[in-house]
Amino acid sequence: MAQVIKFTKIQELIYELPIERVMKKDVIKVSPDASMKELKEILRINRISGVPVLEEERLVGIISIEDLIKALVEGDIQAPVRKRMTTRMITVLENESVVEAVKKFAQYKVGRLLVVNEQGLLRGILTGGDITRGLLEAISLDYHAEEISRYRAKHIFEDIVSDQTSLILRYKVKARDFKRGGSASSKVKRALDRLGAVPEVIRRVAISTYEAEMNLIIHAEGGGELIAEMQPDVIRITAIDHGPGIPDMDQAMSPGFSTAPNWIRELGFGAGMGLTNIKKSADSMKLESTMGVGTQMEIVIYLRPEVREESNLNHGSGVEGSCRP
Amino acid sequence: MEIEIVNLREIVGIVRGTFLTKQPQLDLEISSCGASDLMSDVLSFMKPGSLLLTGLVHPQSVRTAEMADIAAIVFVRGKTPGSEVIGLGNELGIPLIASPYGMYEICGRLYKAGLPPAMK
Amino acid sequence: MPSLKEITQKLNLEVVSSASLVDRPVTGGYASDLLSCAMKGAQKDYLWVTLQSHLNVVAVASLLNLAGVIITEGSQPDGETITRAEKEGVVLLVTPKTTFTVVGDLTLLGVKGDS
Amino acid sequence: MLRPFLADLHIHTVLSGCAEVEMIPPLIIRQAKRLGLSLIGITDHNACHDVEAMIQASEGTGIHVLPGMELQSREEVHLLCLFDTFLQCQQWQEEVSKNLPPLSNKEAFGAQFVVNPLGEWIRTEERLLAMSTNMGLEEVVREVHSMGGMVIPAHVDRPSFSLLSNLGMVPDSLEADALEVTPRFIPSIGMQRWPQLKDWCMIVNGDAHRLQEIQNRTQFTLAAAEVREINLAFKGEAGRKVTVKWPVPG
Repeated sequence: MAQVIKFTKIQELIYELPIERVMKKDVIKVSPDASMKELKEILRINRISGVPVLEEERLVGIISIEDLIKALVEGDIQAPVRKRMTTRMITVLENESVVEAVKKFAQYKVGRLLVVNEQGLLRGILTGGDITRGLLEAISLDYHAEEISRYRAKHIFEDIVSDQTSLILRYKVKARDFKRGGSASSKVKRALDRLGAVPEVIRRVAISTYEAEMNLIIHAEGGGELIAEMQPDVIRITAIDHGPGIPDMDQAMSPGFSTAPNWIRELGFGAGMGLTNIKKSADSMKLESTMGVGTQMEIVIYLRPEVREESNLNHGSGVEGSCRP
Repeated sequence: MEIEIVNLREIVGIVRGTFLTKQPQLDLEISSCGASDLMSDVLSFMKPGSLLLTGLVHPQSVRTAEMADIAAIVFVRGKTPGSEVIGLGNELGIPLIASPYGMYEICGRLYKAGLPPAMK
Repeated sequence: MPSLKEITQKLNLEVVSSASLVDRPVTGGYASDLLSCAMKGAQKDYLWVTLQSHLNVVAVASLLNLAGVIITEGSQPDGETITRAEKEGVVLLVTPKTTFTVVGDLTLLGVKGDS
Repeated sequence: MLRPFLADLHIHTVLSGCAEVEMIPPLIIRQAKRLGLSLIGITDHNACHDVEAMIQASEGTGIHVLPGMELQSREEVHLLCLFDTFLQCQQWQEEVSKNLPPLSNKEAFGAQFVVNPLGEWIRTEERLLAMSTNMGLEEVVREVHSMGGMVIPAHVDRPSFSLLSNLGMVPDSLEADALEVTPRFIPSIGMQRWPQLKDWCMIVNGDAHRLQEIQNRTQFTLAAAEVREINLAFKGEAGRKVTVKWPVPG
């Protein structure tokens, strides 16, 4: 089975989480007019190794225990913080994603970053530990969200009693209607979201439905029909058209092959990746075509990801043997 | 630097050590020295007849010394071997010495005394 | 005592991480291959001589704010270790010589241990 | 009745500073299920504060959790200590905590989290756990045995924190119950390098610090998931046995 392109949960979170979700908000700060001696007390009492320097609300510098030690050595302990602070500050924006902070940590090799808003006002402070802690909290929240939505989806199907419940959505797709291209699949996507499917599964359904829909628009002379049948565990998408049909099935399935005319390609469609993308996203795909009659494609995606991922586990290859080889 | 042969008596003096094992052969000549806490390393690189400086107090240090034909062992500061280790030293005839200095200091002192490294 | 830069040159050590930070003072030396011993024995601005080259060496050096770590017997830290050392500003130095020889040379240069 | 237990007895949680944040009870259990495991050992560095949460998370899943820890001995050797009950493990924890140097973590070795069965944060452990305890190798084996547990020296083929690297060889006097090797260990090469290993039953665990690293290479045939039964399997007695899926060279 083709490998599904997939981010790990952590990578996804690093890109998704804004810095303000993980930063420390109550920041201890110092005025530039405070003396180094006063700074020493602030650091000692709060057991911290550095603080930002704020004049009124404005961020003017940062001062650390190293600066304090230098002042001590030089006997300059009565000097104002303003004189000994560092004005080169490494900042990140509060609404940037955590990945930006990770990059800056790597680039500047600093222990903490100052978090500011668009106006340059200090909003918080961020350490590597804050990121780890934030990710941990987010990952468990995400896990909960996932559990709750699964419960919700199940619940809907349980309320409606039948031997086999399924929800069927039908869409008519017009040939060459590029303006409305993708509207059927976006409706399928929204429905799945309502039913509480897992985001990763929704993405895969959306990609394959979109490609199937575009195939109808590009190739089916008289348009076609897109049918999404949802059951508690599985979604089945069927795309049916009435011609012309696919002349060479193997060729159609190979990546990059396209029969789309040039004017369609110029619109950015028909790059020959449609069927390949569907194959990548779906758990199974069946394509039947008879020249002059039409084409029917059936895509199956399981709504519980573990059903699929089991076959992707790549462990335990080797030879079975004794523990005393 | 001139390479010197140092005997066990002199070594004990240099590291201000005390013998843990009985009846040491004081004029035993030591031609080289190595310092390591990982016995896999001792087994793979140390020359026969050399002195081992280590912080690993375990009967395995003595066993390794036997395997690698190590002449004697100096245990560094704070690493006092138990009776089992000392018993094994006596049994295998490998002199064991305890020094009040850390590994760094002992290396420095013996190196200054002209003992060459024990790399194979 | 000589600076880390001087030591690096005189002992012909290969700098594998944080090369820009070698201009720092060294106040003493410590030798052990056991990380837990180094945690107890090595101090800020000390130079640590060891055969170990794995990731936790960087954690110890960073925690204690050591001047640097000399990895002996040609043992090479892996990419992950070097990346982490760069990030934490830890100077890793590599030499084919044994711990015994390196400490001997450091002693002759005037880098003292705790006695 | 004897039945097979696919196992990984060396899994870290977020209590280990070096573990990824994904190592929380529900995700570990989910991954173990996917791999077909029915027996897992939870072994954080010198501590078992997340074991109870793991046991609770495993309830009703058909996965049995062995309480334990990865102890670091005075010789800086890692040893898996595994028990039948959480109570035994806690008793051992008391002994270990007394012998752990009182250093604070300051997150240089990574943050250490105590979590609940859902993986939610309860507290951050401030004491540095991944350090040598003041306990000798043999002492650990003796004490754990006397408390009804078992001891398996971890990743003996690794170049650091291992029996073969720190002690050069397996001491004759060592009364460990089996040895653990890494998933990279290839018998034909390893046995040549350390011929002594032929006297030992060896198992493969993942030493997993992330979900992807959990292994399903070791299978026990046991009447029940108990220390006593596992020990019989190590010896190959009474029909109990261990089979390992070894990697092939190349």
